[in-house]
This record gives sequence, structure tokens and C-alpha cells, in this order.
Amino acid sequence: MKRSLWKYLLMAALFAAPLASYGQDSATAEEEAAVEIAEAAEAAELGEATEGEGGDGGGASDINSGDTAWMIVATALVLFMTLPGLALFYGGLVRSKNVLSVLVQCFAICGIMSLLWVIYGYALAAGGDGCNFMGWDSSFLFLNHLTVEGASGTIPESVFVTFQMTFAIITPALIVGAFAERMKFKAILLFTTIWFTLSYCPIWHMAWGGFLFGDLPGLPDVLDFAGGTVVHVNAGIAGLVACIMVGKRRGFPKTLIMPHNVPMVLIGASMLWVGWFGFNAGSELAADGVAGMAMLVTQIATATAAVTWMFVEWRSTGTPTAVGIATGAVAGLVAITPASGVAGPMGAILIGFASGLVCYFSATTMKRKFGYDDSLDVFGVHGVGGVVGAVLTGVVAYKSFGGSGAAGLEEEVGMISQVMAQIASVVITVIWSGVVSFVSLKVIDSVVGLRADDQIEEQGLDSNEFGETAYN
Amino acid sequence: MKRSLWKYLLMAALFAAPLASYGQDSATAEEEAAVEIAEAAEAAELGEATEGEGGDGGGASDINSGDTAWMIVATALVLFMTLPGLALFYGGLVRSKNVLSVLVQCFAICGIMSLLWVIYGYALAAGGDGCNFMGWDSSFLFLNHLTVEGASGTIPESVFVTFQMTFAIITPALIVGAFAERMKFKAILLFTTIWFTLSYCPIWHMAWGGFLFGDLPGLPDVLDFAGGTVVHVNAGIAGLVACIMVGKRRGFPKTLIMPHNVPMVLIGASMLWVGWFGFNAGSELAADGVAGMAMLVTQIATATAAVTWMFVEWRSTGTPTAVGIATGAVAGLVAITPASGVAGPMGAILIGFASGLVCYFSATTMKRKFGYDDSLDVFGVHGVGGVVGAVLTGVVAYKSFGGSGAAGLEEEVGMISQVMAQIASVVITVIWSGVVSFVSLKVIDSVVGLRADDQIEEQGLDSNEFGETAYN
Amino acid sequence: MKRSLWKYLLMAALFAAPLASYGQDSATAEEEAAVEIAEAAEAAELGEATEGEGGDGGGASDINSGDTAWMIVATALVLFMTLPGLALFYGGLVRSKNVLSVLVQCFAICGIMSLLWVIYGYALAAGGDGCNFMGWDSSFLFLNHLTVEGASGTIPESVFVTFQMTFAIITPALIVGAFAERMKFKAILLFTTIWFTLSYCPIWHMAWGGFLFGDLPGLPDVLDFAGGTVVHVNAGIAGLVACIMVGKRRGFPKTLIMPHNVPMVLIGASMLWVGWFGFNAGSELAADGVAGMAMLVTQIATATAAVTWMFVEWRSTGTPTAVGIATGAVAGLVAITPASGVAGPMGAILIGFASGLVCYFSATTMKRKFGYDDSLDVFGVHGVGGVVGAVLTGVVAYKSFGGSGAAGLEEEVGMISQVMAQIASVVITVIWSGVVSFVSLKVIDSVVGLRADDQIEEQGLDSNEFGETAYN
Amino acid sequence: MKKLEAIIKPFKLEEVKEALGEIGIEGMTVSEVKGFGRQKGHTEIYRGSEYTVDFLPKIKIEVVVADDQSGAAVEAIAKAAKTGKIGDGKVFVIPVEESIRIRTDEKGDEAL
Amino acid sequence: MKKLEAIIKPFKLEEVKEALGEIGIEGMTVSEVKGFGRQKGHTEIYRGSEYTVDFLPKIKIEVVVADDQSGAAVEAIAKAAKTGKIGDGKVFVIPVEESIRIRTDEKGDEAL
Amino acid sequence: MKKLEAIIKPFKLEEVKEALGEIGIEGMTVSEVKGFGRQKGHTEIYRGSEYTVDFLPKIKIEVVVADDQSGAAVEAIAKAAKTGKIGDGKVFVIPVEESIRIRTDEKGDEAL
Ligand SMILES: Nc1ncnc2c1ncn2[C@@H]1O[C@H](COP(=O)(O)OP(=O)(O)O)[C@@H](O)[C@H]1O
Ligand SMILES: Nc1ncnc2c1ncn2[C@@H]1O[C@H](COP(=O)(O)OP(=O)(O)O)[C@@H](O)[C@H]1O
Ligand SMILES: Nc1ncnc2c1ncn2[C@@H]1O[C@H](COP(=O)(O)OP(=O)(O)O)[C@@H](O)[C@H]1O
Repeated sequence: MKRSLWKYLLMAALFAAPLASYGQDSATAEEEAAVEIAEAAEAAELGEATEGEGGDGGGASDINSGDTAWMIVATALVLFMTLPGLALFYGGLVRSKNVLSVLVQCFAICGIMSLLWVIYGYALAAGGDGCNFMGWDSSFLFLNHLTVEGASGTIPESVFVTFQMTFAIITPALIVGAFAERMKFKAILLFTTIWFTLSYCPIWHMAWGGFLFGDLPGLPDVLDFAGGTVVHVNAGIAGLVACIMVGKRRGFPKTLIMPHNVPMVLIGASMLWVGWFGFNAGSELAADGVAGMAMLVTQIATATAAVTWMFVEWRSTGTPTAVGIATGAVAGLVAITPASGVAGPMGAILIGFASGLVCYFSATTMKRKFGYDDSLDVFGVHGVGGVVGAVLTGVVAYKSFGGSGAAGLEEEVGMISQVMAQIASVVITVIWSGVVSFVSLKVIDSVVGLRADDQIEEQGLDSNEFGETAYN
Repeated sequence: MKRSLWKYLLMAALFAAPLASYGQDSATAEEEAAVEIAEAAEAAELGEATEGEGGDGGGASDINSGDTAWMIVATALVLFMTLPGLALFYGGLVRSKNVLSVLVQCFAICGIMSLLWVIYGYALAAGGDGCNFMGWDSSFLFLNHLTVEGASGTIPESVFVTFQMTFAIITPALIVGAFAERMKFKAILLFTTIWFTLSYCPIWHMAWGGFLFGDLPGLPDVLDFAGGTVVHVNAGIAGLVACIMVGKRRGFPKTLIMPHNVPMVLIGASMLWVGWFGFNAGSELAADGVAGMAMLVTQIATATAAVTWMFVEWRSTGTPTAVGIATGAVAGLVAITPASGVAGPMGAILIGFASGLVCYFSATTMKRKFGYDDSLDVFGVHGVGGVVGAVLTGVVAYKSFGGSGAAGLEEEVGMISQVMAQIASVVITVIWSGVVSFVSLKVIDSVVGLRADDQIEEQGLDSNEFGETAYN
Repeated sequence: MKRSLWKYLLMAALFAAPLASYGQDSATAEEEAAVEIAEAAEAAELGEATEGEGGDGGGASDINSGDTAWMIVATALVLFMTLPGLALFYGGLVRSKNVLSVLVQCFAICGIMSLLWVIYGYALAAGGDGCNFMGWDSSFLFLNHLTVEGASGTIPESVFVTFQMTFAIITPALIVGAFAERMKFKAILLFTTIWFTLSYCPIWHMAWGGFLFGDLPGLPDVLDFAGGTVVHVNAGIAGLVACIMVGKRRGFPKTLIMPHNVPMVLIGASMLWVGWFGFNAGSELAADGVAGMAMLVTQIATATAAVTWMFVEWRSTGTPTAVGIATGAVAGLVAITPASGVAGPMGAILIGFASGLVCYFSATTMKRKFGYDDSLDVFGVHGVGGVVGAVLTGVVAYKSFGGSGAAGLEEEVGMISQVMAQIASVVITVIWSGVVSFVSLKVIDSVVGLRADDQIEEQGLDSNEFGETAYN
Repeated sequence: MKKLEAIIKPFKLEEVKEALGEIGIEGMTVSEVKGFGRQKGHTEIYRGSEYTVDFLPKIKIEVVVADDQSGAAVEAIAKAAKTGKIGDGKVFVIPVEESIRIRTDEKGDEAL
Repeated sequence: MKKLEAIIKPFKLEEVKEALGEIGIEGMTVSEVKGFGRQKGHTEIYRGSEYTVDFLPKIKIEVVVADDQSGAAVEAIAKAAKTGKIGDGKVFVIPVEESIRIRTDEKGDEAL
Repeated sequence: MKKLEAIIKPFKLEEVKEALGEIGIEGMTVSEVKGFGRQKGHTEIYRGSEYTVDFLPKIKIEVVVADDQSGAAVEAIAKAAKTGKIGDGKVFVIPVEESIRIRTDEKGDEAL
């Protein structure tokens, strides 16, 4: 009974509504041709709203081959972050009896989010017919409006859609680290589907659609170049809520739960690092000086955070560790994300140093103190690092703090207001994502249950939920 | 006796003929300068024949930096598919005693095919002086005609040559999965060398040289954007013939032969996925809207096939598996390949769904039923997926099936004829590759033997043929 | 006492001097704005000096999106070579008790060199106010001069700086292979810091700054397109000196020290191969015909060297090996590096063949004969391969040897003089790097000691110096 | 002296070690083994076929004790390792004629 | 009771298990070991030098049987594991004083 | 016959093997085990916390010898494996009732 119920829910969520509207659309496909072009243009604007460069959009003649070349590659890089980057980073951190569960979760999320983005996600996020909180555009369903010629700024809209699809993949995938080694696969698929729909798409719309975060009463536009709020704070909070609701792993924290394959963790971290160039420099949507500077500050902040974590750990425990330096690097990558389009080298050092220090504290002392089992430190690194980055973006954007000047108007806006805007965006994201996570997990728990059986957890998810063992 | 014979054969094949003509060429190097430019232009046209965009080719002034940037990266991505992508995908699927054999086979094929492509492969494939079945251009031997300025369309010809070299590497490398864990290394090198020469180059010429597949009596031009016939059907059939002729692994199918390292399989599959953007979107040879759409549909079809495989397996065996979802993704990548330049999002969903379903059936039920030991499912995924993709390309290219319109003339051609053309190209490829594989394996068997000794197979190829064990 | 001393030294080296000048700079930040633009232009010229294409540099209007797209990606590719490429290549070659030590060393070097390059490295290397041996430009400290608009040739200067940063990372990281499994982490950090400052930056300046190597009395300009002297000879000699001074691993050569994970070695080698396209073709700093040809010859030389090594090993020991073919590929990559911008396909085959052969000899017979423990063959492959490549560059640049003609003036310069210039640059690098390495290691030895305790070496560096074991 | 060989479920190792520690036994040698018995392994899926993996991962503890400790030790192990479910494992008692501590050349019960 | 320790070639495990099953023995414990003996290992190549790896991977089967089954079990193992080529391995028979089934506290032959 | 079970430090394996070879013993079976005892393991750091890993990697050598060789073999092992530092390990001597060489069906001392 329980089993069949979730199936219907899932299928309904996935297909029913959008299919309905698809039928409708195709009936009037011809008449919409003209509208589509206009909407492509609109999407282009949306995509660039936070970068402050209006494009007149639309015609194929505006497509720049250099920008397109870069953005195709940036898309590949961001996909590479999830598969295999994040999958390996997480896979190495769990015990060998659960490594496949994490890998399959990443793969399945990649597949499902890609489809959801195509079917209705792009409409919910980028559609201009919604409100300040959620977008809509029925012609975007199934990407029915896309043409080979349609442009988004200086790149084909197909590239913009795919680039953003890779963000829609990695964000839910990040969350699985929080409840690794114990949550039911079914429940994970349901949760990420609902959370994607009700938290990822709306926050995308608020931040990058140019809606709520560009329209906060009495505050300047929020700066979130590559996803501090949309991606990291959003996923980090979902992870925190989920890991508390799912509960601790058996034995945690008494039993030592060590990473089963540390080299795998470091391969994964390295791929995240390299792929993040696509994430941050790609968020410029062009191959220009801002993209170049975004790459440079990404590298600097990451290096600083990794080195900071290493020395802090060395000092406080007596040795640096491999997992530590890799986690430090990820903390730096997370924190520089919202600032990458506006910071300069000095700002990157500041953000890298702050995030290395603060995330070290949050993933060690703080987690120990509160006792939640955020297994792979989704909240400790992405949540906390995301907050550090989002807030400091309001500081390092200023030329006096080495800001690259790319933020545009910022000199007219006082730093206090800018920081207030940043904080407001964080608070909104925390509440929004927290509530969506809490409610959806409650519902899923009552329908299919959140946790794998004790016996299954003991023996490992791999051999039970996935019919395989990793190493034979 | 046997041993020395093969050496002479190999050396003759590799060096004698082309060296002879090289000597000749260099004697007249000066006079040919002018001719070379013309031929570069010709090559450019060849490269684009199936994309339907005439270029007037030639002069360095036509080189577009954006297109060049993209194509250099696309080349790197396709190389990345083989090394380490395919090597890991295959390496993880075999037993630990044979993992090095697979890795060395991939490396060696990469090295040898690169050289053969330089020495005579490009001449056989892209040369315009041959017939409808096989190309020739003696100035292309040793790439003697290449200059820094020479262009192929809007990119340097050197980039086009290297991009195509990476296809000439991965195609023979794909085949080794069919006879993994038992075939002699020598025999593999001989087989892939002969097959490259007599099957890969000719089919390339027919399909992408604009010859036979653009000249089928009474049928429209075959659509094969990125290599459904040239790469996947071609390799898949070679794999089927070879795995039957080499015979089953000892113990197959009675003994359970499990993948020794499933995470390695998933890393490899992920790299194939990411690298495939270079394969498909790169086949446009430019950074434009068609490339962007090719990337998008590649992502959609792959996601659909992976999810389809997962749910089908879940339903039929009770659990999804990691190897399953990864194989599903590869099936989707294979099937969308020929269609990637012409399909739209809906067509990609269709192709992804069909390939996930059909390849699941061919790699499980069908293989079990017929009892051949296609060890890593080269035929089951590349052969069958390639056929599914090649045929459906004739459907999804149509706007009524969501086609992007990039196929150009297709509205004038009826879908039935187009599908017939697609089927004809598949049939020709199947027969051609099948016959070449069969005859060359017969010859190699009589000269050096195809199979490793029983004792060696039992102990593992690694410690016997390669003097190493993988894990120490 | 010893312990605190090194800390002060390190801190002084890292921060004191540059911080001082930073304070100074920022005081006069405003007035320097104009100067910065000029200097960006100058840097641009420096960056291109060896490629023989003057650019008038400077204004943002010169930024080409295609070139920028390619160079951002090339930067990512070169970073990818170190993390995870080199880390895996080296990590797989050591024993399982030391794999984390190698990985952390690579990560830490990546972090620290990134910061040093930002703080003062770029000033020492690319600054125009120094002498023939060492650069200087106080406005470059902390990259204080960088702007979003500043260009270096046709790309943003930020991209040029980051691209070069990745070279400054990989070069010291290469060295760690020579003294793997026994040198103290502290000593490694100190050594690479000093060596970077006193050997890497100066040789960069001599070769690519257009100074000493463009100003050798009576000799033509040295050709070093992508770093034969700067990177490979430089690191190779440092490795040789260090491995001798640190001493052999316990048990070497009596005990068999086998690679603990050969597939990891091959993944790493594959990533080096793919990433090297960024290294070599990226060194053109543009997406054009020279970059394309550089990619092609890189692929050809690597393939040739890998195949050469395989056949030589096969012949001399009876089997090819996986580690062998991978090492052969790296030898080819190393050797083609200085020639990649000037060689043609035939030259690439020559260099690939020579390096495969010579490096096989140096990593086997020669190392055995002299008895030093160059553990992962840094000298045997990078040092020797670098010399082979640097010298042969003076040959293959000539059109009669298939040179692509990109070297420009070479027809006016006799081959003998060009080869003499190449040899001179090698000799200078060998002496310079050798002396810096020797002296700095002597100093470090007396301050913190070079070698881990016997007990620690026996149990493995991982569990002692890094508080973790790799596999749990 | 006796050597006790206990085959137990992997996650019980900690508890067994503690139980032995309580009766004063600190030295032991542990290895990973595969157990075949009444308890059946999990099902693996490969290419759509299901296979039963018939072994289960188990832990073997070897501990040599003085004759008079043997009974207590067996009991401690059995108590700590028990879950009551199939597959809990066995303890075997094997005679030992001599023990030597390599470091000191101590012999017999001294060496344990 | 006796404990039989058989060192066999890895690929013979399946057959030995079947042979024991035929005489009613289902419980056993298996581990991976390295064998040194007359049979020599393979040659490894590293950096152009050849090294002989002197151990060979072997499987150790431990099975405790009632005294009266011991002969039949030894025979079954020896027959199933035989290839006639060097390196086939050994069976050792070791006395066992007591066996306990942890789950039920059964003792002696009952516990097997 | 006796079975000697030696638990030694991993890096001593080579020396022990040589020592046994010198008194004519070539056959033996070796496995990797985890040792618990007085010697304590290293400290691992994870997320800023230190944990003591209480086991140490050890090597177990099993060698069956004729009764009259037993003394010499124990001595050879103990001498070769000794470093004098804590954790050197133990040798246990266990009676063996029968040995069979699978290849030839030889029994007793012949089979060793
Ligand atoms: N006769 C035997 N000899 C050696 N080991 C045995 C024997 N019988 C069982 N074992 C070991 O004990 C484990 C548990 O036995 P099993 O029959 O599954 O359950 P139970 O312990 O509840 O009787 C097996 O997995 C195997 O390792
Ligand atoms: N004296 C011994 N004690 C313990 N194990 C032995 C002994 N002799 C041989 N073995 C084990 O038996 C295996 C086979 O022995 P070997 O001498 O190679 O061939 P065979 O079994 O044909 O005599 C060895 O690899 C080793 O594991
Ligand atoms: N009572 C015992 N039974 C079985 N093995 C033991 C016993 N005591 C010690 N060992 C083994 O011997 C190893 C060394 O013992 P330990 O007490 O650390 O030092 P020492 O050998 O110097 O006394 C341990 O790691 C363990 O493997």
C-alpha cells in the first residue's frame, strides 16, 4: 500500500501536470513560434540580470563563438563536478559497504534532475510569468520553445539551459552527503524531487531571475554571482534539516566511522576544484575579463582555504590530514562562489582565509558540540561556507577591499546596506529551504519512511538496496 | 616461426608502404605546396559534408578563434573518453587479475591508432582520390600536407585531424570489451590494426567523406552526425564477431564473473558522459547553436536512458544497480550520437527511452539466450544502441518529432525514405565490419592464435602477459 | 628550538618582504592606475616574447573571446594535470602506506605555490624591472595591478596570470616524486618554497621573460615553447639533487618496492596526457593554427613514445607493462613540450621515438647503474626527457625536419647555432637549479632535517605525518 | 594453554574485545574471513540475473589463554557475540603446547 | 573433533565446497592466504628489472568436523582439490577439544 | 608434527623466511592479520578529533614441521623476528595429527 502510493505520487509529480500542458502547447505550436523568440530573449535577460549587462537578446546573429565555446566547456566542467567529482568525494568518505549507494544516488539525481529541468524546472525558475517567488512560462515546458538559432545574450539558449541544468543537478546531489549511509533510496529520490521543485527553482528565480533578491524593500540588489545562496546555503540547510530528521548513523559518534578510501576523496576534491572554474567563471556567461578574474579569485580563495585548514589542523591536532586539506579546498570554493564575479585577489585571500577557519570550526567543534550527524559535512562546509561567502561578498565587492569593480554600481551603495542585503538573502534562503525540507521530509516519512532498516544499515546499503558490492 | 611471421606482417603493414610513398613525397615537397592548400580546403569540405554547410575553406583568414577554442577542447574531451574514461569503465568491469590487461590494451591502441592515423589513416579516410568505398590522397601520408595556416572550415586543419584522430582511437578501443580477459595481446594489436585500416577508415569515408552514404541509389543522404554507424555499429559488430570467434571465458556463464571495482566503472562512465559532449557537440566543428543543441540533447538522452535502465532493472530484479545505471547512461550516449545534430529535446527523450529499454534487453535477456560472451557488452550497448540511434535519427530529425531543424532539407524528404537510408547505412556497416572482422580474425588465428593459454587465463593476463599485478 | 626557527624562516620568507612592499603600494594605489595599464601591456609582451608575435597589448578592446575561452580552459587543464593527474600518477606508484603523503604534498604545494605566485612570484618572474636573471615589479606584488579590463595580448591578464600560476604549481609538484616515501613534510614545504623563489621564477624570467635566453652572447634566441627548460629540466635536476641528498629509501634497491595501485598510475598518466594539451597548446596563448599544431604534435610524440617504450620493454624483458607504457607516454609529453610550437608531425615522431628510447634507458639501466633512488623517475623522465626535447627542438624547428614554420626566423639561423643555444639553455638551467637545490637542502637539513625517522618510514608516512591511513 | 578461535559477526568485534578485556585478556589476533554455513549471503544482480553470494564476511579472533582462563574466555566471547540470530558463529578450543614471546623469549603462560 | 586446514588453489574452492557438501558438511570458514612452497610465483617487471614474486595466492579452508567424519572429509577435500600439478596444497588435521555454537550455546558435535 | 603459528612484524617476513630456509624449511603459509596487544596503534585524526587505532598490522606465518624440527624452527623464527621492541609478537606450537599432500596423497612428514 505504502509502496504503491509513493509511485503514484512520484509519477503524478513528474509527468501529469507538465504533460497536460505539453499537449496544449503543441496544439498551438505554430502560433507560438514568434512568441518563443521573444521569450528566448527574455530568458537571456534573466540569465544576466545579476551580472548587470543587458543584452538585446534574440537573433542568432548575436551569438559569439568564443563565448559559446567557453560556455559549452563550462557546462561540461560543472557536470564533471557531479559526475564523477562529487560522487567520488562523497564515495570515498563513506564506508566501503555504502560506497555504491552514494554513487548511485549521484547518478540517479543527475538523471532525474536533468529531466525535471527539461520538463518543468526551467519554466519554474526562468519563466517570467510568475511572481516574485516562483517563475512560470508554459512555453518553456519540455523546452518546447527552444530553437537552434535562439540566443541568450551572446550564447545559444540551448547552452544556457544546459549550463543551468548542471547547477540543478549538483545542488540536490550535494545534499545526499548529509544523510549518507542510512537514508532509503526511494525517500531520497522523492525528497530531492520535491526539494528541487519547491526550493531550488524558487530560490533560483528569486536570485537569478532578478526577482525577490533584486527587489528587497530598502536594500540594494543582492550579489550572488555563481550561487552562494541558490546552491550552497540552499543545499546546506536542506542537509542540516534532513540529517537531523533522518537521525544519526548507528554507532555515531561512539564508533569510529572512517573514510574507506581517502585517495578517492582527494580525486573527487580535485575534480570539484577544476570543475569549479566552469561553475564560477562560467557564471559570467561569456569569455571575458570578468570570467578571467572569476577564475583567478576562485583559485586564490581555494588555495588559501586549503592552506589555512592545513595549518590550523596541523596546529590543533599535531598533523595535517589529507581529508582536511581537501575539505579546506572545498570550503574555499564554496565561499568564493557568490563573490567570484566581483572580488579581486585580496578579497579572495580574505574569503579563503575566513572560510577555511570558520568551516574548520563548524565541521569539527561545532558539529561535535551539537551532536547532529551531518555525515559528510554538507552543512558544515556548504551551508556555513555559503553563508560566509554570501555575507563577505558584500565586503569584497568594494574596491577598497580589492574588488574588481565588476559589481558595477556598488560604489554608490554603502557597504552596510550591501551586507544587509546579503544577509537578508541568506535568511530568506535558510527559512525557505528549511521549511520546504522539513515539510517534505515529514510527508515522505509518513508515506515511505526515511530510514533504511537497522539490519540493512548494518550490512550496508550496497548489498541490500543496490544488489551489488563495490569491490569483488 | 609463428612469432617472427607476425612481426614481419605487422612491420610491413605499419611502415613499408607509407614510408615508400613518403620518400616519394618529400622529393617533390616544394612543388606540392600549392596543391596542399587546395587539399586542405577539400578536406575541410569533406569534414563538413554531412553537416550540410559548405565552406569555401582554405585560407588562414577563415579561422575563427571561438570555433578553434571549442574544437581543441572537444578533441581533449574525446581523448579523455578513451584515457582514462573507457579504460576505467572496462577496467572496473573485469576481475582484478585482468584489469591491467584492459588498461594496457586501451593505452596501446591509443598510441598505435594515433600513429596509423598520421601515417595513412587520414589519407584512407579523408582523401578525395579514392572511390566510393575507400579514400586516398598520397599527400596526406604522414600528414605531409599540413601547415600551420591550413584551415578546415573555420578551424585549423591540424585541429580537425587531431579531433578525428581521437575518434580513430576510441572506436577500436571500444571493441576490446567484447573479448576482455582472454584474448592474446599480440592478436589484439594485429586485429585492431587491420580492422582500423579495412573497416574504420572505409566506413568513415563512406559516411563522413560524403561518399557512399551520400550516394545511395534512390535514397536521401544518410544522417550520421557524430558516428552512429562509423563508430558504434562498426565497433559493436566487430565486438560480436570477435567475442564469438575468440570463445567464451573459462567458466562463463556458470561461474559468477563480477566486476572487481564498481566505483571504477562509475568513474569511467562519468568520464565517458562528460567527454561525450566533445564527441557530439564537437562534431559540429564549430561553437554555434547546433553544437549547443547537440550538447543539450546528449544530456537529455543520456539522463533518460540512465533513469529508464534504473527503473526497468528495479522493477524486474527488485533493486537498481550501480553498473546498471552507468550502462544505461552509456546506452543513451551511444544512441543519441548520430542524432545529436538534428534532434530536439523531445527526440532526445524518445531516443534515450528507446535505447535504455532495448539495450537493457540486449545486454541481459538476449545475451543470456544466445549464450555468446560479449564480456563488457560492446555489442549489447554499442552495437544495438548504435542501431537504435541510427534508425531513430531518421525520425527525430523531423520537426514534427521535435527535430531542431538543423538537418536542413529534411522536410522535403519523406520520413520513410530517410529511415530507409538510415537502415541501409546500418546494413552496409554491419556487413562490412562483420566480414572484415571475420576474415582478419581467421588469418590472425592461424598466424599467432587468438586466445591466451588456459593456464594464463586462469591466473590472469596481468601477471603473465604484462608482468605486473594491479594491486600490491 | 629547531622547530621554532623554521617557522620564523618560513613566515619571513612568505610574508614579511612582500607585505612590506604591499603596504607601500597601497599607499600610492591611485597614482599607479595609469602605470598599471602600461605594465599589463608589458606583461603581455613578455608572455609572448618567445612566440615571436609582438602584440600592441593593453586595452580591453583587444580581448578576443575565442582566445580567452581557450586559455581559461587551458588553465583548468593544467591545474587538472597536478590535481588529480600528477597526484594519482605518483600516488599509485608508491606503497599504500605512503599514498596519502604524496597526495597531501601535491595538494599543499598547489595551495602554497598559488599564494606565492600571487604574492611575489609573478613579480619575480614577469616583472620587467629586474636584471637578466631575475625579474621585479613592485606593482605586481599581490597582483595589485590587475584589473578586469587589463589585457595580456588578446586575453585578459587575469587569465595569463592564472595560466602561469598552474605552471608554477606543477613544476615544484613534479619534484616530490624524486624523494617520495621518506622526506619530511616540513622539509618538503620549505624546499619547494625556496626552490620556487630562487630557481623557478628566475628560469621563467630568463626563458619566457625574454631575458637571458633571448640574450645569449653569439647565439640565437632559445626556443622553449611550453617549458622544456623552465619546467622539466629545472624540476628534473632538482629531483636528482634532492633524491641523492635525502638518501635512498630503506631497503632500496634490495627490497622490491612495487607500485601499490597500478590502475591509479594509469588514471594519473591519462590525465597528464589530456591536461598536457592545455600545457602545450595553451602556451600559444591563443586559439589559432599554432595551438592546433601544438596539440597535434603533442599527441603524436606521446603516442610514439608510449609505443616505443612498450616495444622496447617487450623486447628486453619479455612483456610490456602498464607502468611502462604510461611512463613512456609521459616521456613523450615531456620531450615535445619545448618543441610543441615549432615542430611538425615528422618532428614529433622523431622526438617521441628518441625520448621513449632514451628515457627507458635512463629510468632503468642508468638508474640501476648509478644507484640513486629517484623513486618515481623525476630525473629519469622529466630531467632526461626535458634535455632530449630541449636539444631536439633546435632540430625539428627546421622545415627540412618537418618544422611547422611557426618558429619564424629559424631559416636564417643555422641549425648548429640553434642547437648550441638550446644546449646552452639546458646547461644554465642544470647548473642554476642544481646549485639552488643543493644549497637550500643543506640549509634545510641543518635546520629541520630532511628525512623522516626510520621508524616512521618503516610504518609509513601516512599514519605518522598525516594522521590517516588511505584505505579503511 | 588453549587457543580459542572464534568466528563472529563483524560488528561484534568491539564488544567481544571489551568482554575479553574485562577478564584481563588484552592480546589477540584478528583476521577477516568468509563464512559458509546456515546463514545465507545476499543476492547480487548482474546484467539482470540474480546470483546468491553464498559466503558472509566474518571476523576470526584467535586468542591463546592459559588453561584455567579458557572457560571464562569462551564464555565471555560467546556472551558478547550473541545476537540470537542465525550466523552468530562458533568458538573452537584447540590445545597449544608452547608459546614464546619473541621479544623476551619468555615461554608458556608468561608469554601470553 | 578435528579441525581440517586445507591450503588449496583458489579456483578449486567451488569444487571442494561441493565435495564437502556431498558428505553433509556445509559449514566452513575460508580465508585468502599467500603460499610459499615448491611452486614458484610469477615474474614481475619493474623499471626493466625482473623480480620473482615468490608467493602464490592460495585459499585456506578451515572446517571443524566430528572425529568420525574426519577421514571422509580429508578424502573429499584431497580429491576435489587435486590437479596433479605442483602447488595443489595440503590438508592438516588438528585436534579440537571443544566447539561452541554462539547462538545456542550448544557444545561439541552438536555445535558444528 | 607441529604447527607453528608466528605473529610477527610485517617487515620481518623476509628475514624469517630466510632463517627458516636455512634450516631447510621452504613451505609455509602466510596471512595478513590485525594484532591487539601491549603495543598500541597510531593516532588517526578525523574532523579534528583524535582516535587511537588500537590494532596493528601483523603477519601470521603458519608452518607445519616434523616433531624433531619444531625446536629449531621456533628458535629460527624467534631470532629472525626479534627487534627487542614491544610488539615483536609470539610463536605458538600446536599439535598436528596428520598432514596430506594433495597432489600425491603422501601423508605425515612426507607431506611437508
Ligand atoms: N564446521 C565448521 N567449521 C568451521 N567453521 C564453521 C563451521 N560451521 C560454521 N562455521 C563458521 O561459523 C559461521 C556461522 O555459522 P552458521 O551455520 O551460519 O550459523 P550459526 O553460527 O548460527 O550456526 C559460518 O559462517 C562459518 O564461518
Ligand atoms: N610446511 C608447510 N606448512 C604450512 N603450509 C605449507 C607447508 N608446505 C607447503 N605449504 C602450503 O602449501 C602450498 C603448496 O605447497 P607446494 O610445496 O608449493 O606444492 P605441493 O602442495 O604440490 O607440495 C604452499 O603454497 C603453502 O601455502
Ligand atoms: N594471547 C594472545 N593470543 C593471540 N595473539 C596474541 C596474544 N597476545 C598477543 N598476541 C599477538 O601478538 C602481537 C604482539 O603482542 P604485544 O603484546 O603487542 O607485544 P609483545 O609481542 O612484545 O608481547 C599482538 O599484536 C597480537 O597479534
